[in-house]
Amino acid sequence: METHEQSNSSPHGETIHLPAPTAWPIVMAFGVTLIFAGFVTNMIVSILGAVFFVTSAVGWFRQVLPHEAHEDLPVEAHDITIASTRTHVTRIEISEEHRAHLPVETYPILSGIKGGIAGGIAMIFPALLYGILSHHSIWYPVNLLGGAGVANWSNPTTQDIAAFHIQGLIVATIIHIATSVLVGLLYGAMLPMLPRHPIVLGGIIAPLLWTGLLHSTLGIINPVLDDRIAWGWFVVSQVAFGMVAGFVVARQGKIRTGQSMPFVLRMGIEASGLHSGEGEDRH
Amino acid sequence: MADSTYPMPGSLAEAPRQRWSQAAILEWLHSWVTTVDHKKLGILYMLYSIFFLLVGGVEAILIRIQLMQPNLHFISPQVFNRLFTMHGTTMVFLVGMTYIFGFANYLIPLMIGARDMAFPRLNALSFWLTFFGGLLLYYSFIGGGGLYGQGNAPDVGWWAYAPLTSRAFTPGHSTDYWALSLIVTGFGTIGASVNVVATALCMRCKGMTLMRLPLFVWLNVVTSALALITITPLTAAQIMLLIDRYLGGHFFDTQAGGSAVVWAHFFWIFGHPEVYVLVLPAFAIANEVIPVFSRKAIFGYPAMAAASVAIAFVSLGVWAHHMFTIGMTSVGNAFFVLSTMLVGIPTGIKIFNWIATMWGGKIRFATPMLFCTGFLVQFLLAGLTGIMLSVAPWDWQLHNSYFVIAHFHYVLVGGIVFCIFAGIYYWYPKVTGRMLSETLGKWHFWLFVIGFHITFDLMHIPGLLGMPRSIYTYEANRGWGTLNMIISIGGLIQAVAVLVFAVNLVWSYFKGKEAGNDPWDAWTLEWAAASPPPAYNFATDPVVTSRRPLWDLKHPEDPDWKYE
Amino acid sequence: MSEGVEAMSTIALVQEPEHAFTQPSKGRVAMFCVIIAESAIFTIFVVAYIYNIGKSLYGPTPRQVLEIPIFNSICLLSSSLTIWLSEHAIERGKVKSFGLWWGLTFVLGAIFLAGTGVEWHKLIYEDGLTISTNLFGTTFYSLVGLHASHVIIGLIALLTVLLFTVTGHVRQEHAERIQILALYWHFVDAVWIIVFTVVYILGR
Amino acid sequence: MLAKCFRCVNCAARSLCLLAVFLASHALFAEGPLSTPSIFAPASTPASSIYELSLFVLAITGGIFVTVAGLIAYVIFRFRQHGQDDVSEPAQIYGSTQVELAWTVIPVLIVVVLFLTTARMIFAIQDAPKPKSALDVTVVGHQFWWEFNYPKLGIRAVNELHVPLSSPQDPKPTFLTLLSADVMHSFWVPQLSGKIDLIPNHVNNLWIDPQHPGLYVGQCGQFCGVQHAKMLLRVYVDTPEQFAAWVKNQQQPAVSDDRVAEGRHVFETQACMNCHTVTGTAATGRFGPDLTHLMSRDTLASGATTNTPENLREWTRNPDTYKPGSLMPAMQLSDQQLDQVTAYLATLR
Repeated sequence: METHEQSNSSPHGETIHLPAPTAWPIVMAFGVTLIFAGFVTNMIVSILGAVFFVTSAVGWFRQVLPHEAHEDLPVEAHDITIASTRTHVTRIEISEEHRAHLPVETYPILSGIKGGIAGGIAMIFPALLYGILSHHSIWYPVNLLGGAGVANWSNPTTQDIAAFHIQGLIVATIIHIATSVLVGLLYGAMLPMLPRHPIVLGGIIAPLLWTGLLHSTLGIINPVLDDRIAWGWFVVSQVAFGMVAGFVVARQGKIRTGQSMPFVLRMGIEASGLHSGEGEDRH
Repeated sequence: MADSTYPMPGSLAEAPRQRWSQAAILEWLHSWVTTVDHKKLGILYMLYSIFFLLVGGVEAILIRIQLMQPNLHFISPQVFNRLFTMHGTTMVFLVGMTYIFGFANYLIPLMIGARDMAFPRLNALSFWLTFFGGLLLYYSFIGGGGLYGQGNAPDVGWWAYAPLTSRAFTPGHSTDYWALSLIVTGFGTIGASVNVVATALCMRCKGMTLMRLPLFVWLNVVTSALALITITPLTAAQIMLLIDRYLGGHFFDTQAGGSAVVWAHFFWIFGHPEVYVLVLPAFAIANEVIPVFSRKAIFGYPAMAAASVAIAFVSLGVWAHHMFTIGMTSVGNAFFVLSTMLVGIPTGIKIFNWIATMWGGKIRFATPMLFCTGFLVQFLLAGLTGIMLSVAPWDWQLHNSYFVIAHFHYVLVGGIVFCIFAGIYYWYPKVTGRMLSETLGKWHFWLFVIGFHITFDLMHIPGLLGMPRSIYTYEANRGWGTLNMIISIGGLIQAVAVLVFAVNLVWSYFKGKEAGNDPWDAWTLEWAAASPPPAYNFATDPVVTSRRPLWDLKHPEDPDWKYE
Repeated sequence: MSEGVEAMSTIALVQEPEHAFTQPSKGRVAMFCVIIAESAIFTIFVVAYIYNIGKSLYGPTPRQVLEIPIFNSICLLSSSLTIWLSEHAIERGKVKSFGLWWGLTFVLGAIFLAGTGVEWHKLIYEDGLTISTNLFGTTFYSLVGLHASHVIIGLIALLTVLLFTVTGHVRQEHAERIQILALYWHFVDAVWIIVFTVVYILGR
Repeated sequence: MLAKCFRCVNCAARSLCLLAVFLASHALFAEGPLSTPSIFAPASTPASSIYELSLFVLAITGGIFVTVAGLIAYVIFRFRQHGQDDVSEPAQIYGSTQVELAWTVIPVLIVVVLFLTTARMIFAIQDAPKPKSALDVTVVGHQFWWEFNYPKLGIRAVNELHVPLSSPQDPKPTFLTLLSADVMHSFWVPQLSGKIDLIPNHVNNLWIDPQHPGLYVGQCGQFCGVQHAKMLLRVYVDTPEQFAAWVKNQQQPAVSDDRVAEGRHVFETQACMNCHTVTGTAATGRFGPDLTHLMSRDTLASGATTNTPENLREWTRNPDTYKPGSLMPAMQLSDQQLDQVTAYLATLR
């Protein structure tokens, strides 16, 4: 360990400009408070406060204009040693870049969204097929899903559900798109964390878990759907979603994470104080 | 090479101990009153905050004693109403709003390698405005009925719902004291916020880019920006209230077509983001303490910064979840349910990132870290009860019940106060040059944790059993008695803990272990200055190349900037 | 300087090739912060005004008593232009032309304020509308009054600078500060557009 | 040392257990009114819906708590520093977009589920259609007492709300319209429904369909001044016969009994009549409660004390005994006058 001697870095006699202490702020604050206090006590208090305020404003002004008052503080030389008792830094075994963001390679985030969209589209077919086979109406599954958002829908009949409702369609579409994209995103994000066979895991086991979870909670979330849902068909469409989403995600190649670039650059934001050349400087 | 010398000459030569002659005392006092040094102002803010923490604590204890048993007559209903109003107002405005600027003032210039804040005199003005505003509020105990009438403090609740605040229902001046003093402290807050933002954006040392700012500074900038947007609506609403009360205006005069609901909206447009104004600086402290005691860089720095900004943004659109019972349309209710639940997402990110920071580290449970760990668990619970309250139908039951009281004390005490304590234990050595006693610190922590949980865990239950807030007493047959008794005992334990803390503060100032400039082996710039730092902070302007400049110096073979 | 500093700066130079490390001007940042805070106040008052339009239980109504202050508004809005011209002048060091434009700005602002005074005088003494008459009175006087108070603060600041100009203390290097002050004036003008729209167009 | 940081987790867990115990005890054994107005012992459809929703939310948040607190616990145990002489820093990891993305999306999904459920429940309760058989009651909040108007029945009841029993076979829900005469109040009977505020110049609505007869207690849920605490609320759920009898009695004018003429005289010559109404007499004040059927009520002063002649006398003598700060002034009556007035009031059945 070595310690630098800093005999000449700040010799005695060197001074630093700092703003001079001043009483005007406290006088002004007191004045302002008195002005307000006068409303609840006596006008004279307010007037006194105003006097304080004006005096301090003038005094303050004269202190900063034309030149700010300052005092020169002598610099006392002192050595500051920056050291740690911890001399060794553990490294992650997997790579040289032991402090990298993990993992080094990943599926692009977009792949998750793409997978979600593809899966969402794939899921529609078994659902519609179910509607046609069981109730001869493609609107049946749509309305079942949308029923969660249709406000005034209590105890609908089967005919009701099989008919076309614009409100149901809109709500169902929103729910379907939102959840498909979100689940796809989650899927893409978690793929690298899963062990091998991402399609099997993501396509079959995850949908089964998901179905199980829904099975136990659907009665609360959407009772209409819960009453009428055909769980077999539901599982089929879930698996369709999972398989297609998994396939799409897995087909996308892995990319290196943008960890060598600063966040702001990755986001494409320019901010003051940011060096645009920084990315290239790092090796 | 494991250490190097940072070219920063340090502490002032120890001035010889002055004799406490009258002149010396006056001079000492004068130096504090006229100071524009950010460090001294930071200390003043903190002392002010701690003082009112004790005052508000005493008020809380009186409230708890009154509620220990049904139909007690320890204090009168009038006094009780004043106490809970003053307790809330004090804790939010005089403790919460000042601890923020205490830490921010002291630390931001040191962390970004600046000599002082951007506007040192404005800084002093801001503090003194807050100071006198607080005094004015407490003067109402003597002068609240008008100078010549009998005195009393405000008794309309810290939310001061109209039309209870109108002249017809609250004669006298107590409500005016409430509004006027908060307008004054509000000016102080605005000044201080402007200063924080300008300092962090314009006074950074060389190399301190925005993405290298310590997260503490980031969060304080977000806080201050949020404070700028949220404090002023309160000021505006209070001006309206005063117009009603003094000039015969009709903003909240329901007899003349005015609306009580509008006051509620205006108040909570301020009031909800205010919670985030208070809690983000607490996060800021956790963001510094947790990495240092886990010996790891913060996990996901950009996500942490982004989540803070996201919280601030979302928080501006959630205010009406305080008003689910006020009779909004079902669509309105649903909207505020959604926006409120959305806050949970960035907050969740933060909690996960803190856990990930600790994951794989070598965690040392010194007192600051103990408090931060407590904070993590309690904040998690507070967030979950927050989700329960965001569920509007359930909120129709829980609103204004003791469940809500428990929830927000979980946030304010379990979250924020724990972080304040963590921050004080962490930076006290920097401020005074001496360590706080670890033994007393551990006592403080354990007593406080136990007292906290006895009080606030159980406090959820009376709410579920139908006990509303702001009642000075309750019926014996309601079945709330035992619970309230235990809750009050927990409160007393917390009071003891805070006393231990106060003793620790004083004792360690004189007898504590010498700290040295870097007792925690930390990484941000303030630890490169002497303890306490000289008035000019750094003799030469530092230059940084990464988020953890001291790490780079301690591990020159393995610096951060290679990877950031 | 010391070894240490040199060692430091060489470390730094590996990282930081001669980049100019520029940061925004603190005055400008502060003024933007103030403007944001002020905007929030005005937002609340404007919302209160809009919410209470037509809610008065008794007269007089805006339609009966309000006249659209076109001349006033033209004065105030054109003062934004003149202050911009004066900013330009001082940036180039033309102190005289700066003083002229600046003075004109002050005059325009003062005319606006006087106009508001005349309007209020008429409302109070001829139409009998005061702040306590009805909801319209309450919201009108508080919103327009809030704006007027900002104009007054602006005028005081303008006047101070004008005095310094007359006594020859303003020079080119003060351009930055003057521009920051001008920002505030622009803000006051911009707010008037909103207040005008809300009070005299929407509210009538 | 090891157990230290766990204590807080434990405490929290314990509180959840306690909560669960309360929840279970009330939910399983409650059939009808309790003296403790627990929100977990619902007796009306809105309260039951909220109760079910709350269980669902508790399950989800409980799951989150167990997961995250488990993580925290694991981290605290697994990654503590062992020994002070450890001189190495752990591996430094800056973050992982992957992991962070995952723990952003999972909460989003939870939020979606919670929101859909909540929204459906809001609509179901708040926008429920009003059946023809519904009873209308207008509730007016006053500083520290309640006024209940039954517009179709021509009744003005005070402090004690009587509503008919409702059952799935014979639904008789009560639809409340809520107003305030002065400041904000809030109508809260936890076993029957969530609360809603009574606001001057702003009309609110609420409905209940109580399914077990009996007395349900609640109280004002919005701070409304000095005696907010004693603005208690009692809802009597009557069987159809009881309700019909009660309505019939309330519709009668005040009993006129010559034996208490002195008391009546005192009542009508003092300031009493400025605030109180007794139908069929000169007293038509509206500021205080209607006293026409005072003795049909179980309590005085909005539930502050029981309605016995002694309490009535004391309440008239000095209201601050039971309700310090209530708006009823002490009239400084002589003992004799007090006796007379009490005797008169005691006839108002």
